[in-house]
Order: sequence, then C-alpha cells, then structure tokens
Amino acid sequence: MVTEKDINEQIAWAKINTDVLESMENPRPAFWVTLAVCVAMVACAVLAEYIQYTEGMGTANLNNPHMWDMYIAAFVFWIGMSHSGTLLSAILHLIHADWRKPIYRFAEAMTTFSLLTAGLFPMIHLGRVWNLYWVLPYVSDRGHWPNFRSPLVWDAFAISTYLTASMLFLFVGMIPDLAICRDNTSGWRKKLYTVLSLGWVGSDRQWRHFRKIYLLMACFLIPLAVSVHSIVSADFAMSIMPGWHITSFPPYFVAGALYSGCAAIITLFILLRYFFRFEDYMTLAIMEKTCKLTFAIAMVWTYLNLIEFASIWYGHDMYNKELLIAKATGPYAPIFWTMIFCGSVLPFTLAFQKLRRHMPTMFVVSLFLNLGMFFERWMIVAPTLSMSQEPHQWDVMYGSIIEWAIVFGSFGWFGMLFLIFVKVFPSVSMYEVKEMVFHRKRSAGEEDLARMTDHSKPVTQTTGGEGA
Amino acid sequence: MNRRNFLKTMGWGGAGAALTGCDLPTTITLEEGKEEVVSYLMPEEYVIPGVGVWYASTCTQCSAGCAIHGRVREGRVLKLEGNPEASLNNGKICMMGQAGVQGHYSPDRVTKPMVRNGDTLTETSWDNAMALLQEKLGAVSGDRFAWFTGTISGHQSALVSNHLDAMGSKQHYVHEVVNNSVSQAVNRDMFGEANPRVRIDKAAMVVSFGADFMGASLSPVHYAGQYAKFRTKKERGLLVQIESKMSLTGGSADLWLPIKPGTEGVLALGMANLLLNKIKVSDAGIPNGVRKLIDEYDISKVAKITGVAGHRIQRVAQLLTERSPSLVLAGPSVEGHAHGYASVAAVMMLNHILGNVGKTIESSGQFPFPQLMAKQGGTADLLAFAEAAKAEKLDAVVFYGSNPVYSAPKALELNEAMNKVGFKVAISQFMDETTEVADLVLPVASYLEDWGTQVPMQQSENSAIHVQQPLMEKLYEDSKGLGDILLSLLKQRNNDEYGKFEDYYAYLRNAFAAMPAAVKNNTTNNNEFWNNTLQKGVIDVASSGGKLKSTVVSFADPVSESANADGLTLVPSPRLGLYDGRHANLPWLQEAPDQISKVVWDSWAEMHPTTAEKLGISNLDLVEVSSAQGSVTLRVVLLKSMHVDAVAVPLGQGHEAYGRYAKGLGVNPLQILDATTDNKTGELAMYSTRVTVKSVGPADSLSIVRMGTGSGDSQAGRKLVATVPVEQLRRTEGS
Amino acid sequence: MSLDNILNHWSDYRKGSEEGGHHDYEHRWAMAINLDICNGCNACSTACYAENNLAVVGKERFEKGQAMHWLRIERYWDQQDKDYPEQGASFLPMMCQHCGSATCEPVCPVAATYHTPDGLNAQVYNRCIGSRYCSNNCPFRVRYFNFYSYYESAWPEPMEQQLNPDISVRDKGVMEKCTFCVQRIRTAKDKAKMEDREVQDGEVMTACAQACPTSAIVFGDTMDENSVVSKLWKKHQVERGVYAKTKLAKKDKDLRGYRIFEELNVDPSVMYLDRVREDI
Amino acid sequence: MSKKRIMGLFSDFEEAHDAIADIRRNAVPGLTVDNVTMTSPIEHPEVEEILGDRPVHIQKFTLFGAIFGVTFGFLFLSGAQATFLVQPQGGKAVIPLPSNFTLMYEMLIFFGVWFTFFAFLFLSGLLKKRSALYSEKVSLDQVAIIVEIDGSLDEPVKELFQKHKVLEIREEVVQ
Repeated sequence: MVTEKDINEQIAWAKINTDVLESMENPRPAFWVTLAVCVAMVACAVLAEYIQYTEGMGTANLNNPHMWDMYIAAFVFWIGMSHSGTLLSAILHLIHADWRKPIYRFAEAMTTFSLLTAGLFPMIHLGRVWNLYWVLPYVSDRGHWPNFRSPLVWDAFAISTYLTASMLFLFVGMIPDLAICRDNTSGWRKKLYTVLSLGWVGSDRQWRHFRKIYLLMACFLIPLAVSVHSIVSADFAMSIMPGWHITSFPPYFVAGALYSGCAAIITLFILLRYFFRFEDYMTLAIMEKTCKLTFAIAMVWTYLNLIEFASIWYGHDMYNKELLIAKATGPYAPIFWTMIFCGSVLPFTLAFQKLRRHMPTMFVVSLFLNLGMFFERWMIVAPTLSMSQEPHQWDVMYGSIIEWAIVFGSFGWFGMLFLIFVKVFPSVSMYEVKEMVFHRKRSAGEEDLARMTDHSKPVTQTTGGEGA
Repeated sequence: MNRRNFLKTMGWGGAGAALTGCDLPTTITLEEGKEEVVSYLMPEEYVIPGVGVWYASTCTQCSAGCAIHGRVREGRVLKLEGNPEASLNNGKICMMGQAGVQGHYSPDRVTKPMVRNGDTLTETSWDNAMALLQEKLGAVSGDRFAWFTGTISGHQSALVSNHLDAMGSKQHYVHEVVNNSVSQAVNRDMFGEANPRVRIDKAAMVVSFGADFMGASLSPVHYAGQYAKFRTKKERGLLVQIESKMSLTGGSADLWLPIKPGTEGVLALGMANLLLNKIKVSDAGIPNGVRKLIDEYDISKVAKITGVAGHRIQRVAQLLTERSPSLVLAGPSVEGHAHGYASVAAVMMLNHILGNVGKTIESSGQFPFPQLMAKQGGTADLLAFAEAAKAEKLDAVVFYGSNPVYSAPKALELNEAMNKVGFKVAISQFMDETTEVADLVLPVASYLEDWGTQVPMQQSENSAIHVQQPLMEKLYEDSKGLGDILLSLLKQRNNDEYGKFEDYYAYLRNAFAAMPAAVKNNTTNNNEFWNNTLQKGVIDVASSGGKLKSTVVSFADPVSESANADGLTLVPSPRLGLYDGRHANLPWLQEAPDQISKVVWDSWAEMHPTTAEKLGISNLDLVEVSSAQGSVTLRVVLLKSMHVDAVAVPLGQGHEAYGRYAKGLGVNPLQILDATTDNKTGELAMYSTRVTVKSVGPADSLSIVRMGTGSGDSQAGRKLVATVPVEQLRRTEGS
Repeated sequence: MSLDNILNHWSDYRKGSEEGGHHDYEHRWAMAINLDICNGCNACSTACYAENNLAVVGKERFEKGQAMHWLRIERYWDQQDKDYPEQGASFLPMMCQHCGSATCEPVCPVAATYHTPDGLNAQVYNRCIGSRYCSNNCPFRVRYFNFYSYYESAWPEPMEQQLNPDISVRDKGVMEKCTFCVQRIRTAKDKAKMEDREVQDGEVMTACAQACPTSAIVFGDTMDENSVVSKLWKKHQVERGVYAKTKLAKKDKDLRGYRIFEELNVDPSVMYLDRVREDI
Repeated sequence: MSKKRIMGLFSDFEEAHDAIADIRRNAVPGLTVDNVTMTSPIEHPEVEEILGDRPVHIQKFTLFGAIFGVTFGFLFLSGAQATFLVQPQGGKAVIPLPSNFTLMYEMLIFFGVWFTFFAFLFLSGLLKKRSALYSEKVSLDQVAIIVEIDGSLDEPVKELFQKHKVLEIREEVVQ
C-alpha cells in the first residue's frame, strides 16, 4: 500500500505564498454567507443579553436550585474547545510531527477565539457583571482581596494566563508569516502587517531566538493547558455536590477538552479547506491523521467516563449513585444517552478510512461529536443542581429562549471572530509549509523524486528550494 | 339617663354588671386623643428616630382576638408580634396575624366614601355619605333594617347592638364560614356552655374528629400553645386525628385515620359501643334512645360504614380508657352535614362517657360583660339573610367584616337577593365582592389605625379584654374607624346619649372610666389605668366560676344519607393562611405554601391517588369538579392524605374582586355547595356536597416534574426529619 | 510588615476547622428546633417575610423556583408504601444553617460571604457579584438569589412603608439568605454594650423563634453555657465541630438531637430534635 | 574609511551555504563569519551551523520569570490573605496551601511566558527599523547573505557571491 503523502513536496514556494495570500482576499461566497449568519446570531444574543441584563438572571429560567445552567456548560465547552488548538500544536511541535504545520495556525486561532468566547460567559452569567473586576486581585484602600480559595478566582488566574500565553504563542508563530504579508500587500493591510511583524527580516539571529521561544512557549503551554482545564474542573470538583465532587474530573475534563477541540478542528478544517480552496495544504492525509487522533482521544474520554461511572457505582455514595441512575433514567435521560451516543459511539465512524475521507460525512460527524460534548458539559452542570443532597429542592429545569439565544449567539460570536481572523491573517502557516516541503523533499531524496513528480506535476515553474 | 342605660351605652351592660361601678370622670381631656403632625426635628419624647418602639394592640385578622405588639418606627408600624402579656396567645401570633401589616398597607384599600351611581360607584365626601345615610336609614325602621357582620366583639359589638336597638331592629346577621355553631349548640345542650374551655394541654390523649384546632379554628395560636404543652409534658400527649382530608393539625397526629366523609358520628357511636359494652365503662346519664343507638353500632358495622379498620377503632377506644384524662373534639367536617348535630353529639358524648367534662373540658366561667362578648357567626344567618332579602323584607343593610356575596353558595341565589335589598351600606377596607354591589361604601380604617376592644371567643384561664389602639396615623385621611362610624350612626338616632362623645376614642376613655372598679384593681386614677391598659394591651377580667353539667342529649342516628351515592364528597377545607378567603389579598399569605399540599397562589383539588387512578386522572391534571350547583375547573394534586371517597378544594381563592392579589386566582368551592342544612340547627351543611371529578386536560406542569426515583415529597433516604418511637423519647427524656 | 505578620502567625494562619480554625468567636448563635412540636403552620416563614423585607415574587416566578423564602417549611411524607400517611406529615423548617465550616464560604470569588465573630455566616450584599457559586455548593439549598429587581413589583405603594429600615432591600443580582436576624442581634449587642453588660439569653429572638406558636424554635448563644440553646445542645449531646470524634462523642444514640447532613462535615449551627410518634 | 554592507540574494540554499562556508574558510581576508548575517524564508538550522556558535539567552529570562512568578505569587497571596482576616474561610486555614499552590503554578507560567516573550523581543533584534538591505524575496524563497565590511573588501565579496550564483547584489554604506 502506498503511503499517501501529507503534502506534495513539489509545490512551489511561490504558489504557497500566492495561495495563502489569495485566500485572505478572495474566499468562496460561502464564507460571506457563513459570516453573515454568525453576525445575525450575535445580534440575537446581544438582544437577549440586553433583556437579561436589564431584567435580571431570572429571564434565563435560572432558579433555586439551578443557579447555574447552560451558561456555565457553554463556558466549559468553549474552554474545552480551546484546548486542542494550542495543546496539539505544542505537543506536535515538541514531538516534531510536522503534519501539524498546515493546520496549526487556525487551530491556535480557534483556541484564542474560543477562549474569548468562553470569557464572555462568566460575564453573561454574573448577577452583577458591572462588578466583575472584584474578582481580580488589586490593591484597594479597603483592604479587600478576592477570595483566593475560590475556584472561580483560580479560573480568573488560569484563564487570563492561558489567554495570554496562547495568544502570544499564536502571535509569535505568526510573525514570519506577517512579514510575508507585509511584503506582499498594500494599503491598510500593509500598515497592519508592518506593525505586527515587528520588523521581522528572517535573519539568522531572529530565527535562532524564534526557535527557542517557540520551544519554550510550547513547553509552558502543555502544562498550562492541562492545568487550565483541571482548574475549570475544580469549579465542580472542589464543591461537595454529588456528581461534581469527583476525583477523576481533572483528567476527564482535559480529555473532554481535547476531544471537543479535535472535533472542532475537523469542522474548521473542512470549512477552511472549502472556503479558501486549501485542498493542497489541508490534505486528506492530514485529515486522516487528525481523525485518528480524535478517535484515540474519544476512546480516552469514553474510558474516563466509564471510570467515573464505575467509581460512583462501586463507591456506594448514596447521593452520587442516585444521581447517576437519575441521569440515565430520569427526565434528562434523552440528553444523557445522546451524549453517550455522540461521544462514544459516533467516533467509530472515524475508524473507517472511507468515511474519514468523505468530507461531508466528517463535517456532520464532527458537529455531532461537539454536540455530544456540549451535552456532556450540560450533564455535568445541571443534573447535580437538579438533584443534590436536599430532596425538597429537587427540580427539573430547561433554559429559556433567552438562554438559548445567548448560547447560540456564542457560536456566532466565535464564528465571527474566527472568520474575520482567517480573512485578515494567513490561516495556513506559509513559512512552515515551506519548511515542511523543504525538509520532506530533502529526506525523500532524489531517487524518489521522479516517481513523485509523476503523480503530481508542479503547477508553476519552480523557482526555489531546488537544492542539489 | 339611668345607670342601667348608661352601662349599656358604655358596653358594660348585662348580667355581670353587678360589679361595683365608678363615677363618670368630671373632666375628659379630649385633646389627648387628637392626632398631631410632629416634626422629627422635635420628636415626641418617646419617638427616637431609628429606634423601634413596641406598642400593644389586638389582632383582628381572624376572630380569635390575639393580643399583639406592633413595632413602630418613625411613625410607621413595621412588624407585629404576639403580646406576651396575654395568656391567650402568650406572645405568639400565627401567619395571618403576621401578615396584618400587609392588609393595613395594602395598595388596594378603599380610600374615599363611594356612592352608587347607576352601575358604578363614585367617590363622595363623608358629609354627603352621612347625609345619605341619615336620609336612607331615617326612612327605615324596625326589622326592615339589619346589620350583617362577621363575628364581632367588644365595644364595637355593643355599639352595633345599640344601633340596632336605636333603629328598633333585631336583625343582626352574623356570618362566618369558619365556625363552630353546631358544636356550640351541642355543647350548650350537653354541657350548658356554648364554648367551654378546651384543655388540650391537660389531656393525656386527644381524639380529634376533624377539629383542626391549630389550623383554621376559633383560636389557632391559643391551641397551638396548648398543643406544645400537651406534647412536651412528661408523659407526651397522644393525638389521634380522624378526618377525610388531612388538616394542618392532622399533619401532627400520631395516628391519622382517614374516614369516609360524614360518618364520624357513626365512628363515635362505635367507640361508645366498645367503651360501654366491651370495656364496660359506665353508661350513666345516657338516654335510652341513645343507648339503643349505640348498641346498634357494633364494631364490624362501624368499620364497614366508616372505612376505618376495626382494630384501629378498638385500639383507640382502649387507649382512651388507659390515657386519662382524654379529650374528644369535633370539628367542622363533623358538623357540616344534615346530621351534623347528631354527629357532633355522638362525638361529644364520648367526653361524657370518658369523664372528661370538668377535667379537659372546663367551664369558661361567666364573663362579666356579656354585652362585649363575641357575637359568633355561623352560616344559618346567611341563609336567613338570603331568605329575608329574597322576600324583600330588608330595606337597608349595613355590611361589615363579612363578604357574603363571595361566600354564599350559588344555590342561595344571593346575588338576586342582594338586588332586592333597598339600600346596602358596606363599611369596608377593600373592594370585595360585597362592597362592589353596595350602594354606599364607607372606607374603614385598618385595625392598626383604629381604637377598639376585643373579647376573645376562646378564653384562656384568665379571661381578658384585649385593647386595640392605633399603632400609627391613618394612611388615608378619608377613612374612619369602625367605632367612629358607629358613633356617627348612633348620633343620627340618639344624639342625647352619644352626642357628647366627640369620637370613638372619647367614647372608649369614658367607657374605661366607667369600668367597674373591681376590674381596674380598684384604682381610681382613670388616666393611670388607661395608660397602663394601653401599655399592657390586656385587661384581665375574672370570669366568675361556672360549672359544667355533663349530660348526653338525645340525638338522631348520625347516618350519612348520601353515603352510597355516586361520586365523591367535596371537602371545602379552610386553610390557616387564606382562611375563608378574607386574606386572599395579602401577598405574604398567597405566597406561603399550603401546609399540606405546598401549593401557592392558586386553588387545587386534593385527591387520593387511588381515586384518581379510577377516574383516569393523573397528578396536576386540570380537572372539573361538578356538583348539582355548578362546577369549578382547577389543577389536581394527588396526595395520600385524603380519604378515597373525598375530594378537597380549599377555601380562599376564586375572588372576582378584592384587589390585585386576590382577583382572578383559583376557584371558590363555596359557590358549588348544595344548600343542604343541618337538620337541627339550620346551619349550612358545608361538608356534604357530592361532586363528580373528571379530567379535562393536562396542566402545564413542567416546574413540578421531579428527577429520578424520588420526589420532593420523600426524604429520599436522607435523615432530614427522622421519626423516633415514643418509647425512645420516654427512655432518654422522660421521667 | 506583611511578611512579619505571616511568619509570626504562621501556625495560626494554618489552622483549619479541625483545630478550631482562626476565629476568636464572641458569640456562636445557634438554634434548636424541636420537630416534635413543629406543626408546619408557616408562622415563622411569614414572620421572616415581615422582618427581613423578603420580596413576594408572585405565582409564575414562584413556580419557576425563584421564590425568596429564607425560611421554608419542607413537608415530607414518610411511610410512602402505605395507603395513607398514618403518622401525619413530617415538617421541617429549613433556613440557613450558619455552618461553622460553611461550604458556601470558600467558593465565593469575592469574599461576599464570610464568617463573623458571632459565628454567623454573613452575606455582604454590597460585595456580592452574583456568581451564585455559594448556592450551588450549599447542601441545604437555602440561598436565594435576586433573579429580578423584585422590589419593583413586591411593594406597590404604600406597601413599601412596611419595609424594615434596619436592613436593606436587595436589588437584582445579589444572593441573600437567612441572617439569624442579624439586625436584632446587632440591636441587642449595642444595647448591652451601652449598658456595659453581656447580652442576656433570650434578649435576642429571631423573628421565626419569636413567632413560633408552639415555641419549637429556640435561639441563643452556644458560647453562653447557661443559655437554653446550650443546655439543649448539651442535653442531646450534639457538639460543634466537624470530626468524627465529636460525632462519636454522642454517647446515647437514642437522644433526639442531630444536625442535618452531619456526614458532610459542614458543622451546622442548627440542631433539630427528632419528631416523635407513638405507634398505635 | 567607510563601512559597507553588502547583501547577496541566493535562490539555491546549498550555494548560500557554501558561500558562507567559504567566508568561514577565510576566502575573503579580513572578513570573518562574525560579520555575516543570513536571512532566510524558513528556519535553516543546517545553514545556520556554518555561521558558528551564536548563543541564545532567552531561557535564562524564562527561568528568572518562572522563579519570580512562584516567589512573588506565594508572597503576594499569603500577604493578601494574612491582612484580610475577614475573608471567608469555611473551615479552611487563613493561608491555604493547596489553593495558593494552584495559583502559584499559574503565576509561574504567566510570568515565565511574559519574560520569555520580552526577552525574545529584546534579544532577537526585533522592533527595529528594517535596513534598506532587505529583499522581499527573502520572505518568499531566497536566501540573503549580508556582510558588513570595510569598503576595501567590496570586490572580493562580490566575487565570492558571484562564484556561488548570486542572483542579485545590493549594498549600502554605513557611517
């Protein structure tokens, strides 16, 4: 069996530049339609939030005991989504898996924007959002500090650190590409890229430092990403509520985060491939690798789910056990089983090569994987509140239209930011694709060259990279 | 004016007035009663801005007449609490009492006198209103004039009577939905007193046939206090509650026995049978006819009729003899049948058999001022009123403290009857259903703005008059105190005697000055006595000792005539809270969940799940409850605290008027009651209406769905409220 | 200065509730509720509305679970397998338990709920930002959130005149809960201080304890050994603290005193006495 | 004598590599490899090797940042906690180590990342005005070798470049 190549090494460097720069100017019309839909969703959410802001949180159907609901589920969802981008990029960088190169840029952008989306939810959900800054540790003349014991404060620390670090990681990795953009554009774009490329010229000194900082950042990001989602899980695990106070939550959350992030990468992969005609870069081979990775993570998630159920089942903690049974058999059972189906059964489609290579199928599957992951977050947040220690306050609650509008709107918000980003910034790392092509070609050796050129002819005259 | 007349004017008239009197004070400083606007820059000595001061007064939220303290700060009354000086309620008040401030501050109060102008009521001035009254009442005399009130006591009651006398009428209709009129009749016949003093605290065992003494009863706080003693004394008292719908009191029973509605008398006879024939208690004093009746009801027959298991009856009867003294009580669900009198008599007879009279049922003594004693209402007067009005025998009626248009069953056709009353005056605080059809509406001050005296119906060991004083200035200048209105009315008829009192305050001061010295601890300083009284809120008056007889009257067979008819028996249960509907306009009470069903802001039908299953009804369905008189549609709540043959629809909701909080909520079960009456007393048989129930659709019930296997009704295996057997208590805390 | 402070008090600052924590309590207010004489009549709850400016939310919001009843009466049916509840209903007045190791406290991000030297679990409305985490972590679910600006509709004129000026009316976005009538405690403490004496037992009565027609609720200071509450706690061998040893110290297992969810180690300040029923 | 900078653009990376190798072998007397800068469109570790050992110091800043983050974190948190005794404790200690450790961990990374980033900006010579000797082709696919020389070495350098198939030569005079 012939191993399919991740990328055609014969691709001309100039074509790489042209293709990527072109994408920023001239996407398919579907791009604009998607962007318009996203903006409309944001508009709905803004309206809903206005109502909620002026009238109160009750408009979201929140109540005692459901003080938290989809806002927090969405918060965890978006935080989780943010994980794959940076974490995968960093890990794959460390282990020199160079197939990450064409896709890591948008994955990291996804990280940043899902963090920016996630960051909205603590605000949306806060009763008195105008006092949000009280969570931050600043010196006040009244001697007030936030409560450093609170996992919510940990969240504030962790998320701001993660947002900073992942944005810097994205930015640093983009500097050489920004220089390319600077050199090939005019007008406002030129001004923007000139400022952002920070005077990058590609000198050996810059490259050496670049290599170092990229490595160091990657080293920081891996433990950071793990800690961030562990801390998000601490919002639940540090409580004493059944279904929340679970030891396996940190790894479970991290696995779930990677899972939903990978699924989102597949979704965006397919979208960008279509919008920007990136078939030469976002190849099926890379798609397959991403799918295999997603499948592996799906199985880890499934395993951790089973571990959680088993430890609850054999732990014989009354509150936890009755909650687990209620999740599977009570009013929320349809959601529970959808979660199990989408999270543990559906990923088996990723195990089949035929399906993996069929973009429409993968697009739908990846959306359903994330639907399952959204339900997973909701199944963590809501049922515990529905059914905690105090039976008098047991209740069942579903969100109001306001809550739904805001949660839907968050997808619009994310989509809007993401689409604007990929329109303004190169969504495929040009310099790294060049590196990839360069190194692969070298290692492939000349003897293979002839065979390879047979099967995909260079499209344009190759002007560079023809080292002997 | 002779002395006798004088005493009558002043409310001290009647049999007990032989107490030594005292002279009318020579000078009355009316100035003291004047309300002045005081600037807080120069506050009165006793007003400290920022500090609340407690003043004594009396609660009129129900007719129990508990003494209260009101916290007044910056001229506003903020919070009511029980007055610890009063042995009746010992510093406690119930939820209705707590919510009194809400009635006072209600946004829906009538603020101006109103006069009928075609279909609408238009605002008018007091002068015009009084002129109209002068004109209308001047044209009426004799029994064509009537007062229609709720239970009323104290000097206000005396003045109502005096006004009737001045009008030459004897028609005082006193109407209360929550009453014990049938029991009063039985008590009078068997023990010689209508309201003997009930001593739950002294009893070792209480068997209550539907007597919700801690709920909607004559004096819930007083009985709750007794109950606490009953439960916490060395030998913990034992409570058996027998009823068709679990009442608040039933919720606290050691043994709650559901009984087929209307068969309580039979059960009592069955117990008597056991006591006399099995346990061989003496049958002295039981008339032959009754004895024969008792013998007819052997245990198996009784068990079959009542649906109460034979061994339960036996056990209760056995315990009744072991735990002495015991106390057997009958409540409204026993009274409310055509054979109500017979049933209550059968129940109360157990007290005679068990020798409880004199031990746990005591004489309440001779209250020295009968004129002030509560005129207790029932439903017979409502029927009488409806009949008289329909026959166009009434030209002018003054309504106060009762809402007959709301609480009369449709069968009485009261709406039409009201149209036939020539001139209807409503002295009212709110636009309730009756006030809405009145020709003249007089806005009355709230009880927290008004003077008055109240004499509790059920007195504790120390009989007392509870004094009601304003806790703040009137919120609405154009409202008038009840006493002031009464005085104005009396002045129109008899200015000689009443003209000298500028207002009701002056009248009361005079009255207190004229109070027999013995009651005043022989003080001669009337100002001091007045001040002390206001401070204390309570005047102890010794009731001269009375003695109860213990006899058994003859009564008919208390058999339920409809026991085998189709359908279910409707239990129109009153609630502590909305009571008979008079508190439906108090949001705190609307928002306080019903103690048993936990429903708020609505009506509901309460049924046993088994019954519902048979009828194809599931929990929270919308059901239609129909009697021969009409139907109501409401949500159903399935609870096992119901007898399978009964469906309860609580009182209180279904107002078509009565302000923003009451209007349009729920249904009024009183409307669909049959007009059956008790054979003996003529009281409305409220608990005997047969109804059919059918589901008319599922209700929107999303917010009540519960998760998992448990529900909010179950403790789901937690230890929230654990129940321990009494033996354990005896071992650890007993003697 | 701060470093000195840390170093000098290190061992103090490292004490958790196992060692009694870092509190110098002046009082430890507590309750004892005798469920045997509680008849579930709701007087306490209504008194609480009157005393604490609790908003009435109306039918729709109540059904949504957005009510503000700081003190609610829970009604349970035991003996669910029987045809009829022959031992009546089980009533449980449930309010904030003012836990010594309150789980709501450590999770508040802005320190809006904290423990006072009076042993109260205080809620600082002004500081609250409405994250609602405290309520989520309260096993008793006794924290109530202002989901709306309830005051706008709860007190139409002139009803607002009834509001207790000793405490505030809360606006939307703020968590609130039973305070053990802290305004009454404050008043009593001020008075005692002015008269240069200790607060006497019985001087502070919460609105619910005051109202209870059967006097089922007893309120007082457990640090005052002669208070009724102290004596009741002692009599029923219920001790403060979170460790099993304090629980095992209960020699007579048949004594009726217990605290709800004792196994969660939150050290509630409300002791309940079992309901008693005579089985006949 | 004025100094000069000469830039040669190469399309063939191997030739560029060889050109530098020649300089290293002293092909142009007076020009050492220290005066050579190479700019390239991609990272070229193997070409850079020939430039000799040019150390990178970012990691030291990273280490410092991390240590600072942890120490500052602990002192800051404990200091705040020790002066804020009304803080809610819920039975926990005033200075609770587990939560402080969690936050210190975050602060370690936070400061580590920022220190690294600023060190990068500072040490890699970014944030400077680009010299005129920059070809946009470098961002596409060509390698540039820039040498800083005395004016006299002009010719030998150009020759060397030419020898290695230079595509274009540009120069500028440095004061």
